[in-house]
Parts: sequence; structure tokens; C-alpha cells
Amino acid sequence: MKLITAIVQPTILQTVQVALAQYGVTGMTVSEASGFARQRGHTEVYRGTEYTIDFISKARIEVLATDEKADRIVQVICDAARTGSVGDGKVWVSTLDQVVRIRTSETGDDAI
Amino acid sequence: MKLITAIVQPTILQTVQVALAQYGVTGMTVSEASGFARQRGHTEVYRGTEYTIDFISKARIEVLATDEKADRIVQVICDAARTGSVGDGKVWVSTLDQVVRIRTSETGDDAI
Amino acid sequence: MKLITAIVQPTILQTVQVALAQYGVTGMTVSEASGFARQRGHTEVYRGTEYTIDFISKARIEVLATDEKADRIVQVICDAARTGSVGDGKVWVSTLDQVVRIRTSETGDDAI
Amino acid sequence: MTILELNTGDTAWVLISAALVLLMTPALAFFYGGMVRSKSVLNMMMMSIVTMGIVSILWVLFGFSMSFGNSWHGFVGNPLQFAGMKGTFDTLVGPEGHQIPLLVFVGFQAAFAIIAVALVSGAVADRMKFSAWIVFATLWAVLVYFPAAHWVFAFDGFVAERGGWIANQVKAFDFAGGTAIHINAGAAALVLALVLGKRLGFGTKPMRPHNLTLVMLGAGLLWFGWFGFNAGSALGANGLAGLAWINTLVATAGAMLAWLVVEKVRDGHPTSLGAASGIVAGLVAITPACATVTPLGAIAIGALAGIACPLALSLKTRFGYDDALDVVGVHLVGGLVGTLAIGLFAKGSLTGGVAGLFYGGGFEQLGRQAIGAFAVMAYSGLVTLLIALAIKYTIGLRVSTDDEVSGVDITEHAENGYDFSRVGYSSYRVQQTLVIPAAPVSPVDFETTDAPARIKEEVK
Amino acid sequence: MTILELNTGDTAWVLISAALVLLMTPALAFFYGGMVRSKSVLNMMMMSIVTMGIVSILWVLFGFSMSFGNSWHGFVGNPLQFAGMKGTFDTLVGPEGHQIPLLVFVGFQAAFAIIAVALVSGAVADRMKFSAWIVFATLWAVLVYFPAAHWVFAFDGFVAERGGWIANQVKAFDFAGGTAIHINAGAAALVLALVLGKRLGFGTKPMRPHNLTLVMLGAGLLWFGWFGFNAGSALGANGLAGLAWINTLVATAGAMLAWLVVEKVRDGHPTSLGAASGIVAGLVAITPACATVTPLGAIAIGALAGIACPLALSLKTRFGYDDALDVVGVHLVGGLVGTLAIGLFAKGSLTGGVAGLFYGGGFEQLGRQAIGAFAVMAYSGLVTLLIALAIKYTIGLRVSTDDEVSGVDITEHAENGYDFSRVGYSSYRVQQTLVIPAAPVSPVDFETTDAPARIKEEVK
Amino acid sequence: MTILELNTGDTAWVLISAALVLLMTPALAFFYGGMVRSKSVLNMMMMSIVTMGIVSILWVLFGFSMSFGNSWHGFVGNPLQFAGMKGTFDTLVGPEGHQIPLLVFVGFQAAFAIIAVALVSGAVADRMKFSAWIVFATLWAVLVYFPAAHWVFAFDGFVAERGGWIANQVKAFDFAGGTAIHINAGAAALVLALVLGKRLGFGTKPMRPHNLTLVMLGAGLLWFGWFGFNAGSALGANGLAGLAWINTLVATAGAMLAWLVVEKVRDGHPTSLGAASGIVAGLVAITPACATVTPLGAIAIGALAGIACPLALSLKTRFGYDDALDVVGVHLVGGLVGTLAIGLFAKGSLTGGVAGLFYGGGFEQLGRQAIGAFAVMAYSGLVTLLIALAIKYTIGLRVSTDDEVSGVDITEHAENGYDFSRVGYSSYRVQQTLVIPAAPVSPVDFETTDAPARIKEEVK
Ligand SMILES: Nc1ncnc2c1ncn2[C@@H]1O[C@H](COP(=O)(O)OP(=O)(O)O)[C@@H](O)[C@H]1O
Ligand SMILES: Nc1ncnc2c1ncn2[C@@H]1O[C@H](COP(=O)(O)OP(=O)(O)O)[C@@H](O)[C@H]1O
Ligand SMILES: Nc1ncnc2c1ncn2[C@@H]1O[C@H](COP(=O)(O)OP(=O)(O)O)[C@@H](O)[C@H]1O
Repeated sequence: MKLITAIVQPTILQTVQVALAQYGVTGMTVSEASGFARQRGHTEVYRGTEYTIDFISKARIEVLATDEKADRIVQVICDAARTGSVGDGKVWVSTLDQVVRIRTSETGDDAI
Repeated sequence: MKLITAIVQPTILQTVQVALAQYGVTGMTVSEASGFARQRGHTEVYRGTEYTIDFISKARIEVLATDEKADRIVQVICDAARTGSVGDGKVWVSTLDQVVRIRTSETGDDAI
Repeated sequence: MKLITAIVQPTILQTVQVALAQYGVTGMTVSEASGFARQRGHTEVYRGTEYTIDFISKARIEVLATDEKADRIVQVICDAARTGSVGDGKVWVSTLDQVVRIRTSETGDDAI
Repeated sequence: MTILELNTGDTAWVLISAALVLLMTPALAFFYGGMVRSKSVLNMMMMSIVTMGIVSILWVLFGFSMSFGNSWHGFVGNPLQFAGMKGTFDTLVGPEGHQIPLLVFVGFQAAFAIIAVALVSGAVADRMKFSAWIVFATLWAVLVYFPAAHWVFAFDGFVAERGGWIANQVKAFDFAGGTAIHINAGAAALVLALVLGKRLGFGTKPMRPHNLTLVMLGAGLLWFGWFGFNAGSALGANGLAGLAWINTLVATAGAMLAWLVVEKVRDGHPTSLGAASGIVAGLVAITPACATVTPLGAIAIGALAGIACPLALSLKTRFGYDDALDVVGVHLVGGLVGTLAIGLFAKGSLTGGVAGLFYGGGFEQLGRQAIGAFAVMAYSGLVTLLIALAIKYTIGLRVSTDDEVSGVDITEHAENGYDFSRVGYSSYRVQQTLVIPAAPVSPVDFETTDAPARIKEEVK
Repeated sequence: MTILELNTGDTAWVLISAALVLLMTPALAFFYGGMVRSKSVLNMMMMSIVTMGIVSILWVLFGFSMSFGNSWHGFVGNPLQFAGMKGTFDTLVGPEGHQIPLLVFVGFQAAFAIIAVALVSGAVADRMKFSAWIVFATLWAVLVYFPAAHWVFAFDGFVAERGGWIANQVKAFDFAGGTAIHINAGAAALVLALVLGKRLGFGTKPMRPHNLTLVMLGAGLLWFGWFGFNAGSALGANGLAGLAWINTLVATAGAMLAWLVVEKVRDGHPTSLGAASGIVAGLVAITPACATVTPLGAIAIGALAGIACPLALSLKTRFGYDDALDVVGVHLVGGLVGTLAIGLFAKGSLTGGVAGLFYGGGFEQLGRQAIGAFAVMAYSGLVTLLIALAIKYTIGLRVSTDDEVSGVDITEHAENGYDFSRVGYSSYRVQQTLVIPAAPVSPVDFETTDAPARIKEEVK
Repeated sequence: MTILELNTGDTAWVLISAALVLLMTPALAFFYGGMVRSKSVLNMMMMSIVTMGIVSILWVLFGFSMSFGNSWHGFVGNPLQFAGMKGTFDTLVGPEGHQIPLLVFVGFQAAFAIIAVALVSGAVADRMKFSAWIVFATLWAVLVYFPAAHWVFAFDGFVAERGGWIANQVKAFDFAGGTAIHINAGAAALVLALVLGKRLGFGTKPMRPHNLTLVMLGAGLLWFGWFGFNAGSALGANGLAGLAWINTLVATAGAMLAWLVVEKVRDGHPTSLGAASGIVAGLVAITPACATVTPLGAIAIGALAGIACPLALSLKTRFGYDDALDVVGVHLVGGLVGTLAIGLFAKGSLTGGVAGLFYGGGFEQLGRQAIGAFAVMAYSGLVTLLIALAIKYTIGLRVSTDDEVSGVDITEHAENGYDFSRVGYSSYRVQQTLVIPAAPVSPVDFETTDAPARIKEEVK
């Protein structure tokens, strides 16, 4: 079983969600994050004091997937989230030892 | 060393915390997340415009554990978090290469 | 490829960011978390009702790194984040199967 | 009477006072709204806001008439006398040379009626059906508040020939409504909380106020509005209004400081919720007394309320009722402190001769005050019980457990108080509830769309 | 005229009413600000706030004179007559025995001018250049509002000898500004929204109000301030003010309840945004009518607005214009309901004989009301179109797509509305924009620092 | 004097003005509270709120008497004359035909005393012990404000026979308190900030305002309340009040626009914090001048303040003191601008003959203004220094470094400003601080519970 984590633009989340749902992914977990990287932050000024805010709002998507589907899901996410501009984000995949669905205690691929 | 990640109902967090503490887990990290899955979201209406909000508030719990304790901790979390209704959430386990306690620079199982 | 996750004091984030940038890390993702561990929480009182708040604000930093750089990055984070008091936090490292830069579809070390 | 006799200065003061008192109900909505968890802030505010709608309408239809129409045995005014405001145009009330239009008085008292009802809602936070609140507010206004206001505020010969029994027979002092409003609402809150039952998790789960700046905003606006409430009750711009103004300032100051001292001693820290609560407790306590005591007496009354109220809050844990936002502890207890304290602190030179115990007046006035206070309390408790039970066994008082866990904002109002997130949590469907269906716009239905690419463009 | 003839009571009432009306513009800023997404709350508020600055200055320079100076054919006042407030000192206006200083009237009307302009901003949320708004507000005040106010508010012989055509020739009733303010702003909002174009994602992306407590705060303060708007328009503390006060209460109550009923029936839930919107709709509708109808008539007018406005909201989806915060649906529609309803509900005994259709007065007054309403609507629409196009093809009306996605708070104002995070998101540089550069302080420049250890100490 | 001579219109205006001025202190609490980081918003508000409690009580005990009692050599009033409000009942003050109850004047001035003290707190954000603030506020009110108010506001023969030296000997104009309030508080803020030391991380760590809607709410309510402050200082509803009203409008408008222009030119963007700050700067500057200049003069004064204040803000970086919320830059600088500008812009026809430099009056009045301004500044600075040092070396001024890092809300008040999270962060113990210990309720003690299952049920 794999865990796919994607950091994407916050405004693109809806697109990714729809794309994943269409591909057949039935669940995902999203949280808020701030990224610092190539994409330039912005400047704020309060009473003449200038702050450079390097951290930019991002959405963090986590999807559990079976081994065979993982690659395709990464593909779907990348396709949906790509706008071509700096800041589009990253996707990474890691291997899990175990997944459990709390409600039913199912484990492994059944739990996804 | 293992990392156990659990997505649970936000209101059940206290129960899980107590259960883990009683089992002997001394630390955990919690953050806010929103899940989209089988559990139905809700509808909001603003001035006659209807929005279907699919994402539901969840709490995300991360626990570091030694290899031997990991299975039992998953068990404890599942027992504490199970209500039997859709939306109870997921738990997954992954293997870590390294853990460091920042304060003391201890590494490995000692750092947990 | 490795994923380094660090839970640090929220006020130390700027220091860690600067240290990482100086070491040559070009990107990171930060989110908010709450930790429960050895560090004592605080007490709040509302109209005579006392609440013990065990969860303490933490910043969660994630850094993608190539295998060779990972150890050194852990070192940099620990050095920057260490104050010597309880609550300094944890760092852990896991191995990734894949990393993709969404914008360019680069994969592997190139994507970091 | 002719328009020439109208005193414009007095009228100006009552007009603005009426607006000040009206502002107190939104203020109450913020005060209460900030104290609940963020999942029920809107419902909490809506109970106050919808009350403004309901009671205003009732008031002009027949409520004013029930309160100030000619009395039926001192118990209730003739509901038809001023029904629909008939007979109120071009009429003046008040002492010679200081008359104001009757309609201005109607407006001023309307604001009192509104807030009396809204106060009760603090007890039922997080768990009452909104429809049940609407029914409750309507019935309670008609059956409890309008009569009680008649007892206390309707003086013989002011609006109608004969007025209420507490004002005219018992002759208890209640300048601005300690009995008819605060004791009344506090007693109702107690009974309603008992019938309704506790919030899920009461006593075990943390229920922190979600926004203390909102609480403080409410307290600040309440204090501001209360100058209209108390000093406006002089019904003219005169020395009595000035005295009420000062007393409203210093009693509140005294109560706030006393509450903070109690907290410091008992809990270790003076809190902002304590300061806000102390402000309200002081305002409540000085309400009945503001024209009958000196500023020093007002400080004493405020301090008493600032000590008694925080101590009383633990009653709810002791007796196991869940008066969520402490309407009992603040309004019932504060109202009793203020109403009874008049019997102690009333100064003869201010009251036309009647002095309280500490000013050599004996126990007589204290007795009158006690009769007034307990009569209202008993009546309110009893009728509220009947109303609450009637609703409970018909449409039901309480939302389902699931709804309470989800939060009443979403389940009762289909809304979310706040959305600060930069992550645009998406939705499958954004749809107009159409009204003019001639040429239906097609809602974007993502379930039937076929390609992510297309969607991406649309939702950009 | 000497100072002795001044009526202090009437003056006091208009002074405080002026302050109440002024408060309405910040209130509007909160009402509007809470409704947008959190990334543009500051810009939304700033459009109202900066309007307070611009219009105040224009008003004393020549705006008051354009509105109340001696009339040029009933169309506009002489802009020089009171330019820079000359000739307004030591002058009184009003009927004998009830005179108030002209300067007080200037202040009262200033607050009207401000809010009329600010109202328009609701249509352009999230996407208008701040500089374009400043230009628009200036031009619109001068070319549209000042003349329209002259038409409606300048009665012959009150301030200057000759006044505006609607007030004096058409004799449409508009007590407090249903035409000059609400219909006027609503028509302008419609046109400006059309020229400006839709928000990105309109109709497909969720755009939830980000802070409904702020919306409710705005609505509460608006209601409070509106007593000055309506009852203050009596320009004295008298029975007329009392009637306007009561009508302002009950029409609003009626509209709020009606709106909630519409929502309950149509959408399934009564919402807090609906209550807040209903409050404003009711206030708008009763504005022109508050002195010419009975309280029962006011309830009816309120209820009409509370039904018509929520139904009208779907027009924007139907016709595809993006009036973001529904200025058209609330102010144009509400203003029309109120202005025309006078032709139905006007009561002869209150208007000096002129009765509406339902009170046996025939269609005549209804016709007059319609002329007034549509004249203002047409004029406002047309001139707004010219102004909007002029700006569009010179400095441009709209921010770039990137800026709109990022949010106008950051791109137009370099600010962020809220920062509740405990995580001190860091920044490389915190730098003072220096002004007095004698001995420059060295900003901490982390890019040149050499060791994390050193930094750690500094940023501790 | 008899009650018959009281002018109800003037009384009504001063009564409502007093309430307006009182509202300014909660407004200040929001203005300041929104500007700090979210971890100290409650403490910031509490400094203002507790000041309302302390100063109100001091005022009726002896403060009013120190300010308005019979003068001891022009320096301070007799503290016993009106101690505990004795001798103030049934007394009227003011010119014949326009008298108001003395108690109303007491209340009006009470609100001035409160806000003067509260203003200082902006300098000490995030780091002052709450207990130290309480002691400071008390001492500063008694030793600095009450005398300074006497100097400036106590005119011979108004309340007592002999008044203060600046009002009667120097004859500096200060209509509503530019010297006694703003220069006074600003000078104190400077000294207190110096003694207290900088916030941790000042100049290196970002300290963004956490809630700009709260700042704007504060600014809006301040503007509203300030009409009472300035126009109310006419102590009657008359043409002078009207002039002050208009000047309070347009000077503020001018300052806001000027501040935004400075920002646009210097920083690149006009900000909402700039608009809010400009509003306050304009209000401060016009305070002393509002009755002595024309509206055009007021615009000029406002614009001057709107330029001088933002430029002055960089002084704190230059000189390295940490006046956290810029009390110096706004109130001291704004107060000086306004007070001195009277010497330039005073118009003879408004002042009874005394004209400023630009109106042909020469340097004389400018000199008088300067004496008034610098006398208050020097006295305030000196005595504040003594008070601050006394507190520093006894109970201590500052919280510990750990507490400052954690945030003073939690450490000083055991509270958290906001809790918007849906995640019910749990706690081991929710415990009632019991008061009535007869039959102790057992707090749920999770540490002794034995099974997750049981707990799950309880905390459901
Ligand atoms: N090395 C990294 N470790 C963790 N997160 C990263 C890393 N690099 C980038 N990110 C995340 O990806 C986001 C986008 O990165 P950025 O470099 O701006 O764009 P791009 O992916 O187009 O090169 C960042 O905001 C950050 O959240
Ligand atoms: N495939 C998945 N990947 C990531 N998170 C998931 C996945 N499926 C479910 N989740 C998370 O688990 C939560 C509960 O899932 P749901 O299907 O509603 O309940 P159940 O676990 O009872 O089937 C979701 O809200 C989501 O946060
Ligand atoms: N076993 C664990 N699993 C997950 N997170 C942990 C664990 N132990 C500690 N943490 C995280 O590390 C933070 C600091 O831990 P704490 O024990 O207080 O300090 P220290 O690391 O100095 O021992 C905690 O607040 C929590 O977020």
C-alpha cells in the first residue's frame, strides 16, 4: 500500500478532487500548509514596516492507494494540478506497512 | 521505528489521547485536516446559493513508536476511535529510517 | 529520496528556515500542529471552570532531500531548533519511493 | 394637548435612548455569540436577532397595549386599547412641560421588551431547535413579559388611567427593570435550562468561548446602550437622568473590579471574560436602583453584584442544570442583588422620602422590594415551565444528538460562522436555488462532467 | 436670526442623528466586509472607509452647495453659494421655534452623501482596482449623487430659495432617501457590475462569506444608525420623529421575518445571512416611507421588501451580471418597493392630506412616486455608465487575473486581514521604510548572516 | 438655581455625548487589540477595560474634585470639595438659559479621564505585567491626569470659583483636550516605553496586526464617539457644537487621505491600517482646534497631522524605543500638531477676537499654545518617569521572558482569545473551581479512570 502526498496550489484543490474522484479514488485527506521554495512570497507593509512573507498558502492532499494504482494516481494529480507556473508543487509517494479502516477493522488493501 | 498516522473524528480526539496515555504512549502530534470519503458532507446556503461542502473536519494524529509497540498502538487507537459510523477514519503505519529528539540529540528508539 | 519531518517550537521556525536556506535547501513545507508530550500544557479558566490544555502549538516542517543530504539536513534542523528546554521537538526521516515536481513532471532527485 | 407642549430636549433624549436600548440586543448577540463554541455562534446570535423581529411586531400589534393599556385588576393591560398603535398618534405623555410623544415612549419600551426575551436565550446555547425558540419567544413575550412589564412599569395615570400592581400597590422601586427584565429572564432561563437538559459533554468536555473579542464587543456595546436603558428611563433630560448615568458608570466599574478580585483570589488570574461578565452583572444590579441611590451606594451595589454573581456561577455545577451562558448567575442573581439592595441603600432625598435600611428607613421598603422580586420570579418560573413543557411535548425543544455534535449552525441554519482558510475547500455543486424559472441556468454538475481538463478551466 | 431662536432639543436630536448616520458607513464596511472571502475583506472595507474621506471633503468644498444651493432649473444647486462652507456660520434653518444651526444640517446631510456612494461598492467586491474606486467615488458623488440629492431633498425655501424638481414639482414623497440614495446606488451598482464583469469563478467556485459575525455586526450597527437616518430626517425631536422611529423598527422586523420565511420555504433553512439581509432590506424599504405610513403599513412594506428582495437575488444568476454583494437585489429592489409603496400606503392624516391607493387616494401619488423613482434610476444608470466606461478605457477598472487570484488585500493594500496562527511564519527581512534618514538603522539582513547560531539569538 | 432653568436640549446633548465618549474606550480596546499578535489581544483589551473600572471609581471619590474643585494656585483642585459626589446633586452649571445638571458634566468628564489613561497602554503591548498596569493607571490618573485636566479644563467660575492656570492664565485654546489628553498620554507613553524596554524580537521578528477588522471596528467606533468628545465639549446643542461636528468630520477625512497618500508614495500601497491610523490622527489633531477654526482650516490641520504622524512613526526605529502601537507617533505628534495649529488657523470671528498667524493674529496665540503644550508634555514626562521607576523597582513592570514568548493572554489572564478549531483539543481535567463546597462534585479525573471504553462514553 502506498501513501501519496501532494502539495498543490490552494485554488486548484477542487480540480484535483474532481479528477481523483473521476479516476475512482474514493477518499482523500486534505490539510492546510505553507510552502517556501522557488515561488516568490509577497511583501506586506504595516505602518511603514515592511515584512517579506516567504511562506505561501498550499493545500496538502494525502491519498492512500494500492500499489498498482499509485503511479496512475500520481499522474492524475499532476495532470490536474499543473498550471505550468512556479509554485505548482510536489507529489511524493511512500510505502506503508499497514492500513486500517477504523470502523470495520479491515486492514491492507481492503481498508483503502 | 514506526510512524503511525490516524485520521479520526475531531470530537473523539480526547478519548484517543486518554487511551494512548493509558497504554503508555508519552507523546503525539495532532493537526487539523479535512477528509473527503464515504461520509457525506453537508450543504450550506448563502443568499439562495447552495454549496455542497464535501470536506469534513478530521483530526490527524501522529505517533512515533518502536517496532514492537506499533501494532498494539494501532489497536488502541482503533478501539478508542471506533464509533461504528461512517467517517470513523483510517490508520496507517510506515517505517522510519531515523528519529531524533532535538533537545538531546538522542536517536533511534531512545528518541521516541 | 528522503522525507524529513520536524516538529519544532513555533517561534523557532524562522531560525530553522534561515539555517536550512543557508545550507542550500531550496524548499520546505510548513504546517501547524499541536503536540502533547513531556512539555506541560497550560491551564485556562473561564468563569471559574478550569481547563487543562495539554496540547501545545508546534510547527511541522517537511523537507524533501536526496539520500546523501538527508543526514546533514537533520543535523542542521536540530542545531537550529535546539534551545535545550523540554518541548524542542522531534525529527524523523522516511524513505520515499518517488518524488514528482508537478510543474515540469521531473521525477526523482531532479524533482527535489 | 397640543404639539406646542412637547419638550424637544426630553424627546431627543428618549429618542436616542430608545435607539441605545435597541442596540443592546445585537450587543447581547455578540456577548453570547462569542461565548459559545464556533460551531454554534450563528445560532446563538440568531436567537437574539429573530427575537427583535418577533417582539417588535407583537409589541405594536397588542403587546404595548397589554403592558400599558388600562389595567385589568393590576394584572394586565387592555390588549385592545392601543392595538395596532391606534390612539397613539399625536398623543403626549409625561409631566407638564416635559411631555414627549407617546409613540416615542412606545419605541423606548419596545426595546425593553425585545431584550428581556433575548436574554433568556443564553441558557439554551448549542442545543435548542430554532423553531422551538421562535415559538418560545413568542409565547413567553405574550404570557410572561407583557404582563410583568405591566405590573412594574405601568404607573397609574401615565399612559392609561390604571396601571400595574407592583408599581402602584406594592410600590417597590424598579427604575429601569431589575424585576420585569432581569429577574424575569433569569428565572425563565433556569426553568428552560432544566426542561431542556444539559449540553452533551457538559462538565467533561472543554467548552471554551470561541471568540473573546466578540464577547468584549458585546459587553462594550451593552454598557454604551445601557446608558439609554437606565438614564433614558428618566424619560427626560434632567438631573435624574444625570444621576442614573453616573450610577450606571460607577456601579459597573465596581462590579467589574470586584469580579476580577474574586477571580484573582479564587482562580489565580483576572480574566477578560470575568471583566465582561462583571460589566454585565454591574449593569444588571444597578438597573432597578440607578435613580434611588447615591454614586457611593451604586459602587456598593455594583461591588456586591461583582462578588455574588461569580460565586453563584458554581451553583449550576452543584445543582447540575446547564444554564450554558449563566443567565441565572448574572441576571437572576444580579437582578435580585440590585432590587433588594434598594431596600438597603435607597436615599430619602432621591426617592421623595422613602429611605432604605442603611439610611434609617427600616425594613419596610426592603419588604416591598422582596415582594416585587419574588412575585415576578415565581410567576416567570411557573409560566415558563408550562410553556417549555408544552413545546417539549409538541414540536420538541431539542435538536438531535447528531445535530448537536455537528453543531447547530450547520444543521439549523446551513451556514458556517467563519471561513478563514485560504484553501478553497471545494464542492461538487454550487447551485442557485432558482426563483424565476423561465430559462433555467444549468448548474455546473461535476458528477456528469467527463474530463479533468475541462473542469480545470471552468473552476479556474 | 439670533442664537436665541435655536431649539436646543431639536438641535440635539439632529446632532446625534448625524453621528448615527455617519456610523452607518463603517457599519456598511463590516456588513460588506464579512460577506467576501477573507482574502479581500480589507479592500472591501477600504472602499467604504476611503469614501468617507473623499465625500466629506467634497461636501464642504462644493457638494453641499450643489445639493442645497439655489437651484438651476430644479436640476442642481449653485456650487458656489456655500463653497467652503461660506455663509453657513451663525445661520439657522427650519420652522419657527424649531430652528437648528445650518451647519448641523450640513453635517447630517454629509453622512447621507457618504453612505450613498459607499453602498455602490458592494457590487464590485474582489476585483476592482482601488485607484479606480477612488476615481469612481469622486466622479459619482459629484455627477450623480449631488444632483440627485438636490432633486429630492432640497425643498424650496428651506436652505435656499429654490430647490429640486422632484421635491417641489413632482412632489414625490421620499422622507429619508429611498430614491436619492438607495435606488440611485442600486442602479449604479448594476451598471458598474456589468461594465466591470464577473468575478473569476462566479457561479462555479464557492464564495462563502468568510465571517458572518462581522456581517451581523454590520447589520446591527446599520439598524442602530438608521434611526438617525429616518427619525433624524424629521430634523427635530417631535412626533414625526417618533413615528419614523417606530416604523423603522417594525418594517425592519417585518422584512427580517419575511426573508427568513422565504428562505425556510425555498432553501430549507432560515439563515443568519438572511436575517442580516432582511434587516437591511427592511431598512431600505421604509426609508422613503417612514413618515407617511402607519406602523401597520410599515409592517406591510417591510414584509413586501422581505419577500421581493430575496426573490430578486436570483436575477443576477439569470441575467449573468455579478453584483457580488447584491446591491441591486437589496437596495434597488428594496428602494423601489418602499418608494412605490408610499403610493399605496400613504395615510392622509400623516401626509397633510395626500393618501395612497389603499387609503382611498387613487393612483395619483403612485404616479408621482414612480416618476421620482424612475427618473433617479435612469439618470443614475446613464451617468454611471459614462463614468465606468471612461475609467475602464483610461486607468482601467479591474485588477489583473493574478492579483484577483492572490486576493486584492495583498496586491492592492499589501496587508492580510487576519493572522491567528501561533506559528510565526518567518520572513527574511523585516525592514523599516525609513523617513528621517540621518543615521540609517541597518535592517537585519539574514541573507548575509553567516551562522544559524547567531541568528537564533537575534530572532529569539 | 432651580430645576426650571435646566435646558433639556443642552442636557440631552451632553448626556448622549458622555455616552459616546465612554464608548471610545472599548473602541480603543478594539483598535489596539487588533494591532497586536493574537497571543496578547486579551491583555491589550483588558488594559483599557480595567482602566474604565479604576478611573470611574477614582473620579467620583475625589478625581472630579481634584480636576474641578476650587483651585490651589491654578495647579490642582480641592480634592475634598466634591469628594464622593457630595454637593453635586441638584446643582446646575453653564451659562444662563443653557444650564445642565452638574452630574451630567461629571459624567461627561469622567469619560475623558478614562480614555486619557487608557491611551497610554498602546505603548506597552505584549510585555507589561497586568498588576503593574493597574498600579500605573491608578497613580497616573491621580498624579498626572487629574491635575493636567484641572490646568486645561477648569475655567474660573464654571464649576468652582477658581480654575486651572493654562485655561485662565495662559489662555491657550484647547477645546476638547489636545493637551490634557493626547499630548499628556503621548508623553507618558514615550517615557513608559523607554523604562519598560523593547518587546522581544522588536525590529527582527515580524509582529503583524492579527485582526485588521478589529482595528477598523475600533477606528469606526472612535470616530463615532469622537463627535461626543468634540461637539459635546460645547456643553450644549448649539452652533458651536455644529461647527465642532463638521470640523471633526472633515479634519479626519483630510488626515485619512493624507496618510494614504504618504503610504502610497513612500511604501507603494495605501493600507487599511493606514486609513484607521489616519482617522485617529485626524481626530486627535482636531480635538483642541475644533471650535476655533473653519472647516477649511480643519481640513488643513487634518492633512498636516496625516502627513506628520506617519513620518513620525519611524522615530521609534531611529531612537530605538518600542512604543508598540505608536501612541507617540499618533497622539503626541497629532496632539502637538493640533494644539500648535490653533496658533496658525484660529479665526477671530469664532474665538471672540483672537486670531491665529494665518488670519492676521501674529505670534501671540501661537506662543500661548506652545506654553500649554510643552508644560503638559514636560509635567507628564517627568511624573510618568517617577511612577514608572517606582513600579519597576518595587513590584516590577515586565513579565518574564518565558511569559512574553508564551503570550500574556495565557500567562496573565489564563485565557485564549480565539478558538476556531473544530478539533476539540482535549484536556485531562475540566474542573470547577468550587465556591459552595457543601457537597463537592467529583471532577472527572481521567488519570484514574481505567478503560478507554468508559471514557469514550463519558466524553461523547
Ligand atoms: N524540498 C522541498 N521539501 C518540501 N516541500 C517542498 C520542497 N520544495 C518545494 N516544496 C513545496 O512545493 C511547493 C512549490 O514549490 P516551488 O519550488 O515554488 O514550485 P515548483 O514545484 O514549480 O518548482 C512549495 O511551496 C513547497 O510547499
Ligand atoms: N483513500 C484515502 N486516502 C486518504 N484518506 C482517506 C482515504 N479514505 C478515507 N480517508 C480519510 O478517512 C476519513 C473517513 O473515511 P470514510 O470513508 O468517510 O469513513 P470509513 O473509514 O468509515 O469508511 C475521511 O474523511 C478521510 O479523511
Ligand atoms: N511519540 C511521539 N509521537 C509523535 N510526536 C511526538 C512524540 N513525542 C513527542 N512528540 C512531539 O514532539 C514535541 C516535543 O516533545 P516533548 O517530549 O515535549 O519534548 P522533548 O522532545 O524535548 O522531549 C511534542 O509536542 C510532540 O509534538
